[in-house]
Amino acid sequence: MDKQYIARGVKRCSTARFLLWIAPWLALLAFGLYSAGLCLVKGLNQTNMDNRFAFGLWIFLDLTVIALGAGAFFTGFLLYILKLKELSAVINSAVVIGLVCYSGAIAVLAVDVGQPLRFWFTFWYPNVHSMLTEVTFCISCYLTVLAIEYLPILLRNRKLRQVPSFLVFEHELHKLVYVLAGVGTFLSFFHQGSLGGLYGVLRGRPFAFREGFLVWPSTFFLFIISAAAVGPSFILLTTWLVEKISRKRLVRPEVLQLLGRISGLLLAVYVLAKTVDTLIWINRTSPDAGFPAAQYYAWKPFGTWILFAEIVLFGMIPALVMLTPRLRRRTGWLVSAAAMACLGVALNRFVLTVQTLALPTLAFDKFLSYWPSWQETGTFLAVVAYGVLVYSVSFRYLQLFPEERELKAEVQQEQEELRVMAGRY
Amino acid sequence: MNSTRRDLFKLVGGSVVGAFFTPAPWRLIADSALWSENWPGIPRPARGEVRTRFTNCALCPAGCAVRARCVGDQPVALMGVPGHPLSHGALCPFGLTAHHLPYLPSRLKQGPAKEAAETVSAAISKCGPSEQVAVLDLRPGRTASWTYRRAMASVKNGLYLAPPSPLGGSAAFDLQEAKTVLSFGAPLLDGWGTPGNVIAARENFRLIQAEPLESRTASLADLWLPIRPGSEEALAQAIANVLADRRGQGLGGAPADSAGRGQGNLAAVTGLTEQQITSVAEELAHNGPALVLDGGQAPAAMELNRLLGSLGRTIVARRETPVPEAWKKAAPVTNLASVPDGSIRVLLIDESAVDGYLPWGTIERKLVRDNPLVVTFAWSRQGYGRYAQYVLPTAVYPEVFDDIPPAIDSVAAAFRIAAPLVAPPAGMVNPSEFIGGLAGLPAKDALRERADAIHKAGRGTLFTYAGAQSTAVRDMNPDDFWKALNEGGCWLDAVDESGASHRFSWPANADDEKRSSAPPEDLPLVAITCETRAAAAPLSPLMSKLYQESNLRLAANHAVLNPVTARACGVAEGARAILQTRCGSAQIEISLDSGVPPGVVKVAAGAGMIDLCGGPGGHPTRAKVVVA
Amino acid sequence: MTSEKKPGKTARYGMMIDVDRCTGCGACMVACAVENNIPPAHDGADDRNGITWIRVFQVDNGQDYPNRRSAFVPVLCQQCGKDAPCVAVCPQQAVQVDPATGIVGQMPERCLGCRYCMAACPYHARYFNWWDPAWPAGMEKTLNPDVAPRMRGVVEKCNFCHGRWHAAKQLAAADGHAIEAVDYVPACVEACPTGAIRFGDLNQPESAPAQAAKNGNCFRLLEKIGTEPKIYYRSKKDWVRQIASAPKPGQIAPKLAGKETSRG
Amino acid sequence: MFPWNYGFHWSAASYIFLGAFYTVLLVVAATVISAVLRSRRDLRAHETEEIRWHSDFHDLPARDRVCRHVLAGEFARRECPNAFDCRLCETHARLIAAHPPEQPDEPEEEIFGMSFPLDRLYHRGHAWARPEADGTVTVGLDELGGRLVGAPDAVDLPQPGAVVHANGTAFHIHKREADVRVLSPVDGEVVETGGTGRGWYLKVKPLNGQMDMRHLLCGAEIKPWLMREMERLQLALSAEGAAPTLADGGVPVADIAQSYPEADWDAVCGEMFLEP
Repeated sequence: MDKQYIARGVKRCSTARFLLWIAPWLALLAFGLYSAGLCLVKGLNQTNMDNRFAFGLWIFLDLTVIALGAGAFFTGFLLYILKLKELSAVINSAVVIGLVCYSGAIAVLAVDVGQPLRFWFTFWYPNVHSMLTEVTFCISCYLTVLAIEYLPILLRNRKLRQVPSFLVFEHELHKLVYVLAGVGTFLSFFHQGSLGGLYGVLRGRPFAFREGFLVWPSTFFLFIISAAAVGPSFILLTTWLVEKISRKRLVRPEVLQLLGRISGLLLAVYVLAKTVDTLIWINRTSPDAGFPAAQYYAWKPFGTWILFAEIVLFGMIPALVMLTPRLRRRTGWLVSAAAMACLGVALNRFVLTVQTLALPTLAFDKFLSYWPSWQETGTFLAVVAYGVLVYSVSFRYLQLFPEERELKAEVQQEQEELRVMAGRY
Repeated sequence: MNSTRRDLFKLVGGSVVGAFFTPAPWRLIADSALWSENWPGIPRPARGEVRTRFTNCALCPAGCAVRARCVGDQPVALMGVPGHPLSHGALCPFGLTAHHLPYLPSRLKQGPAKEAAETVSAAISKCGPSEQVAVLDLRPGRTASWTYRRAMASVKNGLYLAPPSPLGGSAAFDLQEAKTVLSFGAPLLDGWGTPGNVIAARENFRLIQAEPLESRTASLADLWLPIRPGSEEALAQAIANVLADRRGQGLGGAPADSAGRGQGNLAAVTGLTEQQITSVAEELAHNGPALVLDGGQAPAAMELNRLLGSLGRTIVARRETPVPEAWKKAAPVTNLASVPDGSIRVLLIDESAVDGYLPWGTIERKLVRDNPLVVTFAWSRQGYGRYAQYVLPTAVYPEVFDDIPPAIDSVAAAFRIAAPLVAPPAGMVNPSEFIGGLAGLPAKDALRERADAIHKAGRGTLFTYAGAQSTAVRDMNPDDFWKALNEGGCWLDAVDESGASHRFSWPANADDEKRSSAPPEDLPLVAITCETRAAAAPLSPLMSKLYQESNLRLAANHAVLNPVTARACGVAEGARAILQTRCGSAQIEISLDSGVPPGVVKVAAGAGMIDLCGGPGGHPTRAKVVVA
Repeated sequence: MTSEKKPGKTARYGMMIDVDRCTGCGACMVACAVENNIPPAHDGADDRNGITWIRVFQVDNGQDYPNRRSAFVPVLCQQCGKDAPCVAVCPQQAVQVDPATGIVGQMPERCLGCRYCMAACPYHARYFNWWDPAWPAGMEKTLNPDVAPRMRGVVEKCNFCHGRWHAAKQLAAADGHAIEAVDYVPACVEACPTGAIRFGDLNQPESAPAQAAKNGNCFRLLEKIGTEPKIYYRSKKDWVRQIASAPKPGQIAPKLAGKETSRG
Repeated sequence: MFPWNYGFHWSAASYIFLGAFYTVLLVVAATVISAVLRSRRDLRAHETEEIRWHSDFHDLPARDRVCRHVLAGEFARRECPNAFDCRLCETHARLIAAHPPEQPDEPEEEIFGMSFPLDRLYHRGHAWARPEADGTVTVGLDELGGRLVGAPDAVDLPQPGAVVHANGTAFHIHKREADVRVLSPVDGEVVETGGTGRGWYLKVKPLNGQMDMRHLLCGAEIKPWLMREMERLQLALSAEGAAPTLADGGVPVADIAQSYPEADWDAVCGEMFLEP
């Protein structure tokens, strides 16, 4: 059995149960890889994208997943640069999530482009004015960084540690990890931004087009803030999920609350900025391009409700919840607020990708609808399955939550005391 | 053990690092780029000397002049010939892509020519006294047509059939003369006559289009009269009445009386207001010379022309293109409509040159009941081949070597040859040689003989495309004349000083089948066919740009309904449905458009669809749409 | 090599399209396909994933029968004259404006197929090769030798028949003068039977587009976006000139919506 | 990004962009390379054992890292900053100087029915070190440690001539699923190896004449330390789901492992032998 690979003193389910848990995800992954293979071999005609819906589910997935993965860089930034020591309890988990999100996103991008063999052209003939170039460079660099940050976590595995060179290398690398955290922060800052810029610069799409600062449209900054806001929320969410699924205490509630507080704070800032930006856009940017903003929301089903949901329902409300200490202390509130924040950002990315393309630009255009093909959906699911698998394996064999063992002992102690008291009376 | 494993790691790591210092990985990357650039399976266009050759398009009677850009002998692009007296440099999308036709997958490669010949001659010899042997020529007036007529003249019970034509072939519409044109659904700007000629004349006349649908012509007309389907007769009638009243005298036996319908009723039938009709009539009368065209060749339109005095002014007689004296002993041109039903035993259909596709029903009627023999000459099975015992493969433009008779709007007689740009494949049957062979006529050099005859007549001029210049025929010797014709030249008759062209009288054999009373209104909808140009034969796959990759033209087996009508029929956008008429039924795909009048189903004319709904014009077919 | 400079004076090629003359016959579309070796439609293709560098749209005044009036509007790459949306966004410089001609060029052999430029183009003038290009057996003989067919997975668009421009340039270079207007005309312009499409150099005041720029009946699509298109349209009908502006909200096109449901 | 590519032209943007990109690459590469170099240096310098102990110590729960002077009651609570190596600790030196540990009179100490002879010094990883007359030091497992592993399934000892480091691995003991590494109390070169039967495991010759054993527990410190150890054991056992019977501080049986078959023995031993 795999006991000697599992860290000492932590409880993990039996190998059989573990296999049982990953089996369905493996199946999903296999299916996804098959559909992705179809798209690669037969071409993108396997998807339901077309000349008008040039981007579809996949780009939406990329934007969302990378926003959620922002927890990795932001937690690293808070821990190693701003020295918020409490966060060391979740940093490993954050790194794994980041790794999963980014590698998944890149994998999907590789399927999404028509000529994957030419991926290196972007590095060979980069157009430095293109937001996509910025994205490509930063994401590929940051993925490398994440991989390196993942190494120490991997090498701390009980078995691998016994190899002296691994042990030593892990030790030395860990000493330098703050450098990587710094670099990661820099990179993430830019690619989160340029992902936003991706649509903000489209002057041909007045629905997405935004004015901005220097070469960067306002969406550049909005994306950075929203990503930083939702990253901790997502970590909070996943940690809570893992605790529920594995039925263990993994981190102290204070840590989750801290995450919530940070998330709420940034979310509030984001909502404010987003509101200002929207007002400017409605009253100046869009009309100047000859598009009265009101009409975007006249094309059903994308009514103004979507704006409301984006800013108020999934923005302001969770922000307030996470900023209210009393509510924050209630796990239910905290977690659902985090979930709403994540949904809000996902919705924002959806609006920017899908609604932008669905809206007509020419007088004789039609409002278009688009529904992904099963191949697209399969590839999408493959990323999800891949994420779950990597995380599950990491959780089982690596120490994603350093405090786990201590917390376990404490829990035992509490039960012990209870038992003793029960014995007394 | 441990050390060996370590060595293994070292070896692997070392070789990985080392590999980057070899050219291999870089070479691989570069190759991947090259490979992605010349993707396997992508055809390489053949290179070669680029030449320009000329011919005339044989797809339709317009016979537009064509400038072919050839690589070696292979045409890679077809364009019009600017400055051409008839086609004025215009070429329609069908003509632009015609050089693809020889390579269509649906093209016929071989057929049982020999067996067919024997069967036919056997059948002819077995013909009863009342049974006919007929040739149906879908493009009369060609040299080949003369061959058929000569052959039929010498064959027992021979009959030469031509589809009904508006002016009986001996007259032309003179658009240049017209100031006001009233068109009863004639597709004037969508392939009617010689497109280039129509466009050139378009500046000078005002176009009034009376048509149920907003066709391309209607949308570009100066005035569109959205009349009820099938009310062309009534409108013509009403206008005639107005004109008659202006003259202060009823016409002798004015149809108004015979039909017994007052002006009000007529207006109601057309769906227009009396005032509208009156103003149109006024305009026709005042802003002359006027010309009335009719897609369905309704005699009422001709009545109008007579009333408006168009005959001899905008409708003029056209001299016959000279033919050798020896050919004059030929079977007369018989209108298919006027043949008694069930009388044809052997029918040979020449589909190699098609002007319009006749519904099979109108032909089938004429065949004898007990196994008639139908042989068709075609380059695809899409036409009558579906009903014939034998389909004999013919060359297709730009392989054909054939002449094109003058179009309906060419005032002067003309003679031009579709000189082959590419050689036809082996095993093709030449219809005129086949049919001529039945009567022992040598048809091989017919074209040359005709050319010589024209040259002998000495009239007119020859327009050559290379230099875009005209030469009087009498200044050329026969061989140069012939040579020039084969390099895409066009002989144009001289204007007839005798003024005979103005002594145009209504052709006697005006078909009267259209007079048949309107069909019973048993089915709820009216089917109107459009895109009839696509019906005759398969199209270049590149036409998908118009029919499939854009919705510019209505694709075959697609139908458009008004949303209201669709709701009544219980069909939705994109739904598959069945179109039923009295002639049968077919699968259609529905799309909705509130620009289509309620109660009308607009269908695209594939060959099958025409068999179903009848050709363009004439009485619209009643139809019914049911959910598939 | 770096960006090369063309000899001789530079041009700004543009078009003037007279909507009132366009009969919607589609000659321009097929002529374009023939000239540029655009493959015929694949089985699954429809008007949303086909390739038509120039596409004639049927536009109408939005009314029902019998008040419906239609017009035909050929739409091709508008050859934006000022910060063209597609140029800046391409991550690998596969889209570049030729300073000598002002033509926005697409380099298929450098295109990654990310389709960012398609999302950027408000005129939907860019087309993606969703399928491998395929011609019926034998028909590849009819391909134009001056234009290389594109491979699957790359974006392409109208380049004012670059092959023809190149030929004209060589012709001009041979007898050492600038390109003559007669020598260089895109296929759609040559093919248009009604002469509705006129081509010319905006730098030459007598050229059709240059004239159009001054004509009151002329308009360009979405001028307010500020991309300075070099394609001018002309119509005497007011409702036709409306198509220059942004779309009016309202009906979801039943055609496309229906197609979607069948797709989804 | 290379000037020889078609369509390349230098611009401020490309300077900034490419500059930033290459800087990032450089930094990342430099970080990794320096990590590699440093680890090679460490390996060369045989600091593996020290690094291992330090990272282990870092991983120990806070309550296991308390300073020995907390055991002696000199501090309320203090965490050992030197990974149990008091030789470097000036606090320790000061406190020892203040009042040197008094030696209890009787040589044999009985604690919870386990004998902890005072002729030897004890390491907190339950190994003892006894200076011999010949200047060598004998290393063995104390009685609690002995009872934890009971009769070991296997023991692997270093070869004579091998060098052991204080707080480094001395030898491994396998018991049930547990694989325990016993920390060496002293630095030195192994001259002879014993075994379970002989009551000791290693004889170690000091590397440089005098053996420094200030970091080991001796005399009066032993009892409070051991009491704390019993608490830890009890906690560990209960944490590993064994019904605790030591609550009353009763005498642990000779072979604890046998008497708690249901306990995760690996975890218990890890806890007690300071190997997280």
